[in-house]
This record gives sequence, structure tokens and C-alpha cells, in this order.
Amino acid sequence: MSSINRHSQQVVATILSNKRVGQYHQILINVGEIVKHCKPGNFVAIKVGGDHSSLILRRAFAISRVSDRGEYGGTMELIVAPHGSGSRWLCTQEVGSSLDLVAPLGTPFGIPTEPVQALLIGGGYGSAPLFGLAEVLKARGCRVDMILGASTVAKIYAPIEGKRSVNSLKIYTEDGSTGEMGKVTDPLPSLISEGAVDVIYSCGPMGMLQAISGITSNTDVVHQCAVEESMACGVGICMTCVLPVRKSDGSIAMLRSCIDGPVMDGSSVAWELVGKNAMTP
Amino acid sequence: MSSINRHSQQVVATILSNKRVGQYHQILINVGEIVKHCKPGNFVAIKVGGDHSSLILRRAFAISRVSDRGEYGGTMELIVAPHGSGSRWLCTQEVGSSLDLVAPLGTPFGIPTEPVQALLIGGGYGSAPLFGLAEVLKARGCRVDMILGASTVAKIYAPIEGKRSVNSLKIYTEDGSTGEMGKVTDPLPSLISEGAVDVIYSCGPMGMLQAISGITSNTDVVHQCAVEESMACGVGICMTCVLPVRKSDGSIAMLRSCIDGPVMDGSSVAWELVGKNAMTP
Amino acid sequence: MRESSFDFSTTLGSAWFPAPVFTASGCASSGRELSQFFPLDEIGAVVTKSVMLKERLGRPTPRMAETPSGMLNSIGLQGPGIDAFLAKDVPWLVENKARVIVSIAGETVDEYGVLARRLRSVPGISAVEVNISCPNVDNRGLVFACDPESAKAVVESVRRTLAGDLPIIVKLSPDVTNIASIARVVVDAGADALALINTLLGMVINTDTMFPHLGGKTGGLSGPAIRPVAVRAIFQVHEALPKVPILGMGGVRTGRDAFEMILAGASGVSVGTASFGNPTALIDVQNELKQLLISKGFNSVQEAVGFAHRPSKANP
Amino acid sequence: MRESSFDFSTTLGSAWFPAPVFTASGCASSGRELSQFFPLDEIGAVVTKSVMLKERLGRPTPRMAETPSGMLNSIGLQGPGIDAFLAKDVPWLVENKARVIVSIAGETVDEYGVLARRLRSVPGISAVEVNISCPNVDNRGLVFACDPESAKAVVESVRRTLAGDLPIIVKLSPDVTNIASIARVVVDAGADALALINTLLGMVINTDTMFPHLGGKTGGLSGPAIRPVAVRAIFQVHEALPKVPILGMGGVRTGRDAFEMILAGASGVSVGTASFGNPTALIDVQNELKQLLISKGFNSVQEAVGFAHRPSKANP
Ligand SMILES: Cc1cc2nc3c(=O)[nH]c(=O)nc-3n(C[C@H](O)[C@H](O)[C@H](O)COP(=O)(O)OP(=O)(O)OC[C@H]3O[C@@H](n4cnc5c(N)ncnc54)[C@H](O)[C@@H]3O)c2cc1C
Ligand SMILES: Cc1cc2nc3c(=O)[nH]c(=O)nc-3n(C[C@H](O)[C@H](O)[C@H](O)COP(=O)(O)OP(=O)(O)OC[C@H]3O[C@@H](n4cnc5c(N)ncnc54)[C@H](O)[C@@H]3O)c2cc1C
Ligand SMILES: Cc1cc2nc3c(=O)[nH]c(=O)nc-3n(C[C@H](O)[C@H](O)[C@H](O)COP(=O)(O)O)c2cc1C
Ligand SMILES: Cc1cc2nc3c(=O)[nH]c(=O)nc-3n(C[C@H](O)[C@H](O)[C@H](O)COP(=O)(O)O)c2cc1C
Ligand code: FES
Ligand code: FES
Repeated sequence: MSSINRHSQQVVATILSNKRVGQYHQILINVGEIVKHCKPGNFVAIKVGGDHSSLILRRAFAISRVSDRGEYGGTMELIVAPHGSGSRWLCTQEVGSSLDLVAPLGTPFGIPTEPVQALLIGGGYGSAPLFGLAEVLKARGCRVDMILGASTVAKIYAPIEGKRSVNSLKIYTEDGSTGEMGKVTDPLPSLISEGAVDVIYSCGPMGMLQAISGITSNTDVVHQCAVEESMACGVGICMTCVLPVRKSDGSIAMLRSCIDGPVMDGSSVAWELVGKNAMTP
Repeated sequence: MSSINRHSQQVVATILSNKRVGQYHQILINVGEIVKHCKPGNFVAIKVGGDHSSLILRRAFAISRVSDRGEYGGTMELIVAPHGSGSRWLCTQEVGSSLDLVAPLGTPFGIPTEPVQALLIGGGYGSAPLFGLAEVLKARGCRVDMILGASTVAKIYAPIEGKRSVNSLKIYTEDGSTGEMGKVTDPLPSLISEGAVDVIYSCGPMGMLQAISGITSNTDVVHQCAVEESMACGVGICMTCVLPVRKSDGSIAMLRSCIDGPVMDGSSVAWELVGKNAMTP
Repeated sequence: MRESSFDFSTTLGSAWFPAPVFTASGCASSGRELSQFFPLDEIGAVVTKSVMLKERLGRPTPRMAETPSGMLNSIGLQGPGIDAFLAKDVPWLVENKARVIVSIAGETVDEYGVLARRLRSVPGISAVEVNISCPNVDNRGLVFACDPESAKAVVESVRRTLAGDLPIIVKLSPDVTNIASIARVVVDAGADALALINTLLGMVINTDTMFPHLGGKTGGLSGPAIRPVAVRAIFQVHEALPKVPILGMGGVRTGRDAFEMILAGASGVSVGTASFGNPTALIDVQNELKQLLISKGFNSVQEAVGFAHRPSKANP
Repeated sequence: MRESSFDFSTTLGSAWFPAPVFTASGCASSGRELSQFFPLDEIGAVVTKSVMLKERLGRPTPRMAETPSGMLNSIGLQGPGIDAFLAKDVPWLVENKARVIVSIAGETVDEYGVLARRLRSVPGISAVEVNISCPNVDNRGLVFACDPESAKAVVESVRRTLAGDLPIIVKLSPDVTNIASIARVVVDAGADALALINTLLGMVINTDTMFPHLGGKTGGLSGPAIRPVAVRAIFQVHEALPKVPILGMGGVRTGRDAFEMILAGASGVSVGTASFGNPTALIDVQNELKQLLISKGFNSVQEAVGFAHRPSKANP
């Protein structure tokens, strides 16, 4: 872990644009140099509520995309769902206002050294970091298929540019308002048995990640998932964000999802113990 | 008291301008209808720090001037010294932002029914409400002289328009950076003995008000002063803002400066007991 | 649940109130001042500032300091004394159709008895709140609520005097090692209901003067900052004494906060410090609370009281 | 006062530190993580997360809830156990030139003694912080710090084992009726210094699920919200025991806050929750504190300790 967050820095950045996209806000921030160290899967921790805020903890958001070209130098894009007070505050920040952020944080998605068949699965705003990942995988010669899902069309985040970096894109909504009616996990068993998938990269609600882990559990498919636990610090010092992970000897360790994650090996997470009393190790 | 604050209302108002004037900010707010009920001496209580503020109490500011004409309808002007977190926040609010305020609050200056010789004394931003008062007194046919003082020139607030509503204006600074070197109280004894003053209206630091009360104590000059105590509520419900006031029987009552003031009879305030243990009544 | 058939009333002992939102003692003066902002008969009741036997000037200023999401106060129970209070303030409240809970505070056990006696035959009072969070003059200045024996003696003295005429609500301090055990003592001594919580003892030092900021040195901490402590106290006491009604308070600013306290075990909720920042806080809290209860499918306030104590599937 | 001759060092018992700003136990993990943001040897010392005898997984998630200007945590003392801790974490800190205060927590009185024994011969440790704010397994789960007898027994057991090898800092809970009396008991039992305060017991109810939000139901309240309670506790204890050094903590976020605690009587100040919102909070607090002390004309930290207790002209 001592190399984790080695490049993370606290910077004051400027909002370059803030657009509503379905039920989300797409926020572009001018962060400068640090984009060089941001990898797909990393996240950013943002101070919310202004100078006299009663909200004392930072909020975590996946880095959706970065760019170090363009007229502003390094920029970072976030896809934010207005959930509670902090994320809503962020969504109302206007172009030109400053944001205090720490980035990049956490583990990135692991990139295969060989070209593989990669399946990227995103739930809700979980698709955000997957398009940047798709570009990297494509550049390594991988085949990249993507499945996105949400309860309804307004919660699907799938930008047009993003679609260019994948070989195929399938969308599922629970209410059928766009794409197929159903869940992202519906097509998985057959895709896997057809041998169409070597690695799954997933990001989305914990229930979805658990379901994917269930389906991949007795297969050869590797499952890298970006988890989401409540985080107080985001930098590994508070121990609030832990997840039960099975060690090689079968015993349980409680690992910090901010620093030993958010990207974790789905098959090692003891999903059935999340939020339960894990007892002695 | 049951008539006090009868007209006070909570409104969301818009900032029309915010200019630095010396060490103060002159802030013009579009408050609408309520200006009709604002009288010189009244104050406004403003919510500070934004939606998620850890600053839970309103801040009190004297209403410097109101106007119900003009393109915006009712407007109110404040003169704000950047003192601590709340007033500094207020000074940084931009044109167009909203302010949550309650006004008008407290007792206004009493206006004589006959034309009298009025002397208005302001210390620092305490001059703010005096110019509006001067206009009212002038309209009643009073002679209005004004003395302003502060430690240094940047803390003198004396707008050019304001000077028109007074018969004379004298300025004192402790460092001599403008006007005479000295204190506003220096000329008082001779002015009083010359019979040039019937009523003193004062607003400024408590020390200044106390000094004026000392000088007027054995004279016929009436002293109406606008006091300033730390206030938690501004509407009479918390009892934090009290001042010791001598009743006609000589005993002490602790009166609320927000609702039995800010304008009080200087001769009735037991200045020597302010901040002391007043004991039993 | 339709709004029309929803039962928003609540009870504290034998006292009935049409709504479960109350002022907090000392945060509404005698009621008149708030009536400039809303009609007092719209809320559950006005809990008056704790009144003592004699007139009292209270502590020197400064009496307040703002703290992060909270404030300290050291008023020192300034007030007109029981006689002037009963002559002027109560009749005014009754005339204005407010329901009234009178808060009393004594310096000795006997004083509480005397105060209670004065209230017995006063028309228009719904309940008595016994504020035992003030120092006991007879007993080394120890706060009654921090000492089980003193707390018991006070409540017994009030109980003896009132003998069922008026419900007795005893207000406890959170500054104790075990609030549930103090609660048990005062209930055994005759409390019909409990008010939880009074302020926490705190201090701010003025870093300019380098002295304690308040005239009274220490002060009582209130406001949203203390809400988690209040919710915990209400939860613990409701768990220990599920049948004893609780008037919950401490940092309530929104309907959500009031709802949280009801789920923890409060039958009614007082709004104190929030009124300082928002003079119509009581009405806002009350409206939001009603909408929340209805949207969650409750038919009455009563159904929601202590709902967070039900067994959960995850942790049975 | 010129910066160059200003003495920023402090002592806690026999331990000397070049600066008076420390991490708070449990808010800096084992130190490594913060070292990505600043060199650990720049601050007074790293106070490590309370370590127990055995490895411990702690409480279920969610383990935190944000509250107004504060937060609740229910970590449940997750940690690797003393052996792994001494093998891995302490040597790393020593290598990185950090001064180290090891915080220990036991489930029984004996466990504290055993933990203290393990520390005796470990090189590079400046002091031991004895966290007695955890439940006593032998005694109905009562928290050691809330019960004078248990608190005394723990401190005696550690004192016997360490016999002057390392200064003993005992960390107290604010959730007691009289913190000064508990302080006296633990000092009489052998504490060289006191750490004030641990978190306040609190609860948040999730109004969606209508259950307590935390996996552990209750949690510890920390952050700026509790600062007035911490300052009051430090002031009271310093007044009662002016010679006993205090490590102050609870909501310190700026140099002003640290200065406030020093004026109240703290010889050093720990920064906990503030690091979660600002990973360089310790450095910021330390720099601001130094400037403040110098601008107020102090020649050393020591001169300012307890300065707010001096007689005032207004209230002699
Ligand atoms: C690694 C990671 C990546 C994330 N990426 C995104 C993203 O790209 N887009 C997006 O919209 N959201 C993302 N989230 C979720 C986002 O952090 C929460 O929605 C947000 O913190 C909620 O804050 P709030 O003030 O709006 O809500 P509140 O519910 O008011 O927050 C209260 C407290 O709980 C914490 N909290 C609540 N929900 C979550 C959560 N799901 N995860 C972590 N902490 C939480 C908050 O940080 C805060 O301290 C991510 C979370 C993590 C951990
Ligand atoms: C009736 C009245 C009229 C006033 N008129 C003006 C004016 O026209 N222009 C102007 O610049 N200032 C005026 N003040 C002073 C102004 O209210 C304070 O400067 C301001 O409240 C300080 O808040 P802060 O957050 O900046 O400072 P902080 O010191 O951080 O405030 C902390 C707390 O103390 C209270 N407080 C601190 N100082 C004062 C004070 N002097 N009076 C009342 N409460 C205080 C604040 O309300 C807040 O609750 C007036 C005060 C009163 C009572
Ligand atoms: C200015 C002020 C004065 C108070 N006076 C009293 C009082 O006289 N009697 C009493 O029982 N409680 C008194 N309290 C405590 C409140 O009734 C309430 O218990 C506490 O403030 C917590 O609620 P809140 O956070 O909503 O204010 C006072 C509180 C404040 C802030
Ligand atoms: C997440 C978290 C974990 C903590 N763990 C410990 C601990 O293991 N041992 C201990 O003595 N105190 C622990 N504390 C308490 C802190 O050391 C400190 O006393 C308290 O948080 C008040 O300081 P603060 O407001 O600066 O955080 C913990 C606090 C937090 C927030
Ligand atoms: S969020 Fe603090 S350790 Fe992960
Ligand atoms: S400020 Fe509350 S009574 Fe005056």
C-alpha cells in the first residue's frame, strides 16, 4: 500500500462546465498537472458546502475521464447523481467556482498485458469510469463490450463519444424505458458459457457487483469490480469504509475500500458478510 | 412590547450592489414591501454562510437607508464591517445572490414632535443609520448637526449624499488621518454648555455611548443611543442580549437590546454594570 | 394515508396536545414574541422559560457564543419570578389559545414544592416541566439532575404537591454517566413523562482576550451539534422505560430531525435553538414532520413512537 | 518574539516533543497513509490507533454517519493485534523518524497489563496512551472510563508493569457526571498525563430505513461539534489538577482551536476528525498555532498552557 496515493494531491480547481445529463450532472473541472497520474478506477474526494460548511467530510466521486490536452490544460470529468446534501451542493456549483479536491485516490482497474475479451458492466452512474477504461483497453488491443443498466432511462449515462470506444453497447432498464427490459446480469450466463468474456470490469451498486460475482464464481472469468462503501476520509486513515475480503487461508480481513480499493477482485469479497458482524478473523 | 416587530417578516432578498467603501462594504438589497415599515434605528437579521452553514445564528445589521422608489421597488442599504466569519461572508456575496433576512426589528429612534436642535454622533459604521435619521429630522424642521469618529480615516463612513441632509458635519479620527485628531466626545461639553443641543442621537461602540451618557448625565440633553450587544435571536426569545437598565425605583432590570432596543434612553442604562454580575434586582 | 384521517395528536401523561411540536423552555421567552411570526395555537404547546420563585437578573453578558453548528448560552435563569409570571404571562397565553406547559426551576428541593403549589389551581396549564438541570444551592451547587438522590427528592416534592392535578414532565441533563438510570429514579419518584435533553456543559475561550468568552465562564451547548447525543439519550431511555412518554429535544431544525427523535422514542419534540435562526422553525418542522409521517404510511404519531426499536431482519 | 527563539516544544510526563501537535488515536491509522501528504517527523508525534491483544475485525458497516459539524464512528477497534502491530507498524514509524505514542485498549484489566508489558522493551516509543473508553468485558460491558473503580484498576495494572519506563497518558471519556473526579482517580493510580476527550456517545437514525444508521447502533461523536465540551473538560481538569499535563483533543480544525485548548490547560493537542476533511490538517494547525502564540507574545508553548485560568481584572 505504501505506493498507493503517492501521487495524490490537494488542489483547488475551477469548474469549467456543469451540464445536466438525464438525472446526473456532468461536471468538468480544471485540475492541472494531477491528471497525469489519474487512471480509470481512481476517485476524487471533494470538499462540499462552502467555507463555513457543517458538512465536514469530503465526498467521493469516480473520475469519469481526464484529458491533458485542450485549452485549459489538465481537466477531469465527473458524473454526479444528486443524492444527499453534499452531492446536491456540487450539482448546483456554477461555472467558474472553485472546488477543493484531493486526487487521484485509490486503486485503478488492472489492465491486462495481453489483448483479452473484456466486458464492462456499469449500473447507473457506475458507467462513468468505464468509458475511459474502454479507451485504454482498446489501445491495448482488447475487444471491449459494454452493458449498462439502470432502473430507468434517465439514469443511464452513455455519452455518444463514449460509444465510439466500445465494440458493442447494450442497455437494460428495469422499466424498459430504453434498451431491453431487464437487468445487466440477464445476458451474463450465456455470454460466459459462449466463451465471449475473459475479464469483467464492473462499477455500480453493491447488489449488482455481488450478483456478477455470483455468476462468475465457478468460471474462469476474472471480475474486477469498483466497490462503493461510505467513506469518511478517502485516504485510509479512518477505517470506516471496510469490506470483508477472504484471504488465501479462508479467513476474513476487513480491507479499506478507499485504499485497498475501490477496485477489488470480486471473487475475494465475502459479499454475504457485508454489513454483518464478521466476528473474529 | 406587543407592538414591537409587528411588521417584521422573513424575506428572501437579492443583492443589487456590493461596494467597498473604506474598510466597509456598502450593500444594497432588494427587499420589497417591508421597507415601508423600516424606520431609522431598526435593524435586520441576516442568515449567513449558505445552505449548509455551520453558523446557525443570524447576524444583526443596522438598516442604513431604505428607498421605496427606484427601478427595483423597495431597497435597503447596509454598511458592513468585515469582522468575523459571518460578516466576512456577507461582504463576499456577489450581486444577484439571495439573502435570507428578517426585518424590520427592534425599536427605532424617537422623532421629536417639535423642531429641536439635534446632534447625531456616529462611531465607525455606527454612522450608517444616522443619515436616514437626519433626513427624517430635517423634514420635521430640526437643526441637524453631525459628528463622526473612528480610529482612522478608512473607518469613517460618510457618503457625499448623506452630507447634504445635515447642517454641519465634523469628523474626528484618533490618528488624525482625516478631520480633527481626537474623539467625538471632545467637543460635547462646550456644545452642551452653549445650549446648541437638545437631543443627542448616537450609534457606535458601547464605550462611546457610555462616554456620551456620562457627559449628558447632569444636563437636560436627551440621549437616545443605539446599543450593540451580542444577539443570538434578534427577536426577543433568547435573553442573551440584555443590558442593565435602571427602573424609576432605582432597581435594575435586564432589558433585551433586540426588542427593548437597540435604541434606548442613554441615561437609563446602568453602563457601569454592563458585563458585570448584576446580582439581585 | 390521507392527510384528513391522519392523527397528529399526542399525549404526555394525561395531557393531550393536537400536535407533537413544542417550543423548548428558554427558547421562546413567554410566547408573545413568537406570536408576531405565527399563531401560537397552531403548535402543540408553548413550554415557558423556567420560572423561579423570585425575580432573577441572571448572568452577566456576554451570554452567548456561537459554536460549530451550535451555540453556548449562559442566561442564568433570568426571569420575573413565579408571581409576576402567573399574573402576566400565563393569562396572556391562555387568552391567545396557546396550550401551556410551565417549566419550573428551584434552588432547593423545597422551592420546587412551593412552585408546584402555586401552579395547582391556575387555569389553562396543561403540564408542568420540572427543570432539574440547575445547581442545588443546599448541596454544594451540585446539579439536581446529575445526582440521583437530589433528583428523586425534587420529583417527590412536586409529586406530593400536585397529587395528579397536572402531569409532571421531568427534564434531564445529558451530562451524566448513565441517563437511563437517572430516568428510572425520577419515574419511580413520580414523573409522568421525561424531557430529554437539556444542554451539554461547554466552554469557549475568546482567543483575543484569552479568557473564557461567556460572562458565566461555562454555558449550555445546544443546536444541531448535539442532536446525535439527544437521539442516543432518547433511544436509551425509551429502551429502558418503553412506557414512559418522552418529550425529545436537542438540535431539531427540520421535520426530518423531529421524525428521527420520534422513531427513537419521543412522543413529542421541542424546537429550541432553531427558532433563533428561523423564527418560523416550529411551523416548518411541524409541517415537514406531518408530511414525512404520512409519506411513510403511519396513521398517527403514536404508531411511529419508538419505531426504530422494532426487531430488524438483519440483526434480529 | 522572534520565531527563531520561540520554544515550540512540549512535554507529557517525561516525554519531550519538538512540537505540540499530535495525531489522534484512530484518526491516522498507523501513520503511513498520512505520510503521503507530509513528513511525519514534522509533527509532535503519531498517536497510533488503539491496539488490542488479538486481531479484531471490528463492527459491521456502515461505520460512520456525518452529523452537523461532526461525525459518528463505530469502528469497534479493528486492528491487527499487538504482535503484528509491533512487528510491522512501530518499526516503520521509527524508521521514518516519527515520534510514537502507542495507544492500547483491553477488554479486561489484565489485558491492559499484558499489553503494557509487550511495550516495555520496544525501542522508539515515547509514551503509552491508555484508552479506557472501551467496554469492560468482565464487568457487564461497562466502559472503564465511566467507572472510577475500573479506571483505577486499569491504570494501576499498567503502572505496575511499566514502573517508570514510559510515561502513561490515560484517555478519558466525556460521558461522565464529573470528569475531574475521574481524572483525580487515575492520576492517583499512576497516570503521568491525561488525554481529553474521547468521543461522546451518539446515535443517528436513518429516516429511510427507520433503523439506527450505524452497524453498531451507537457511535462516537467527534469533530468541531464537540469542541466546546472538550474545552470545558480540559478547563475543569486543569483547574482541579493544574500540575498534570493534558493532551487536548475534540474538534480541533485550526490553529485557533489548538490555541484555545492550550489556553484552557492542554500541553499538547491532537487532531483527529479534521484530517478526514483535510489530509494536511496537522501541518496547517501546527503552523497557525505557532504564528498565533508568537503574535500573542508568548516565548514558549509552556507559557500559554492554562493561561485562561489567570485572574481577570473584571472578575478577580
Ligand atoms: C469510490 C466511490 C466512487 C463514487 N463515485 C460516484 C460517482 O461517480 N458519481 C456519484 O454520483 N456518486 C459517486 N459515489 C457516491 C457518492 O460518494 C455519494 O453519493 C456521496 O458521497 C453522497 O454524499 P451526499 O452528501 O450527497 O449524501 P449524504 O447521504 O448526505 O452523505 C452523508 C455522508 O455519507 C457518505 N456517503 C453517503 N453515501 C455514500 C456512498 N454511496 N458512497 C460513499 N459515501 C457515501 C457521504 O460521503 C457523507 O459523508 C462514489 C462513492 C465512492 C465511495
Ligand atoms: C443592533 C445591531 C446593529 C448592528 N449594526 C451593524 C452594522 O450596521 N454594521 C456592522 O458592520 N455591524 C453591525 N453590528 C455588529 C454585527 O452584528 C457583528 O459585527 C456581527 O454579528 C459579527 O458576526 P461575525 O460572524 O462576523 O463575527 P463573530 O465574532 O464570528 O460572531 C460570532 C457570534 O457573535 C455575535 N456577535 C459578534 N459580535 C457582535 C456584535 N458586535 N453585535 C452583535 N452580535 C455579535 C454574532 O452574531 C455571532 O452569533 C450590529 C449589531 C447589532 C446588535
Ligand atoms: C438560550 C437558551 C435558554 C435556555 N433556557 C432554558 C430554561 O430556562 N430551562 C430549561 O429547562 N432549558 C433551557 N434551555 C434548554 C432548551 O430548552 C433545550 O433543552 C436545549 O437547548 C436543547 O434543544 P435545542 O438544541 O433545540 O435548543 C435553554 C436553551 C437555550 C439555548
Ligand atoms: C474514526 C475514529 C476512530 C477512533 N478510534 C480511536 C481509537 O482507536 N482509540 C482512541 O483512544 N480514540 C479513538 N478515536 C477518538 C479520537 O482519538 C479523538 O479522541 C476524538 O475523535 C476527538 O477528537 P477529534 O474531534 O479531533 O476527532 C477515534 C475517532 C474517530 C473519529
Ligand atoms: S474512508 Fe477512511 S479508511 Fe477508507
Ligand atoms: S437577541 Fe434574543 S432576546 Fe435579544
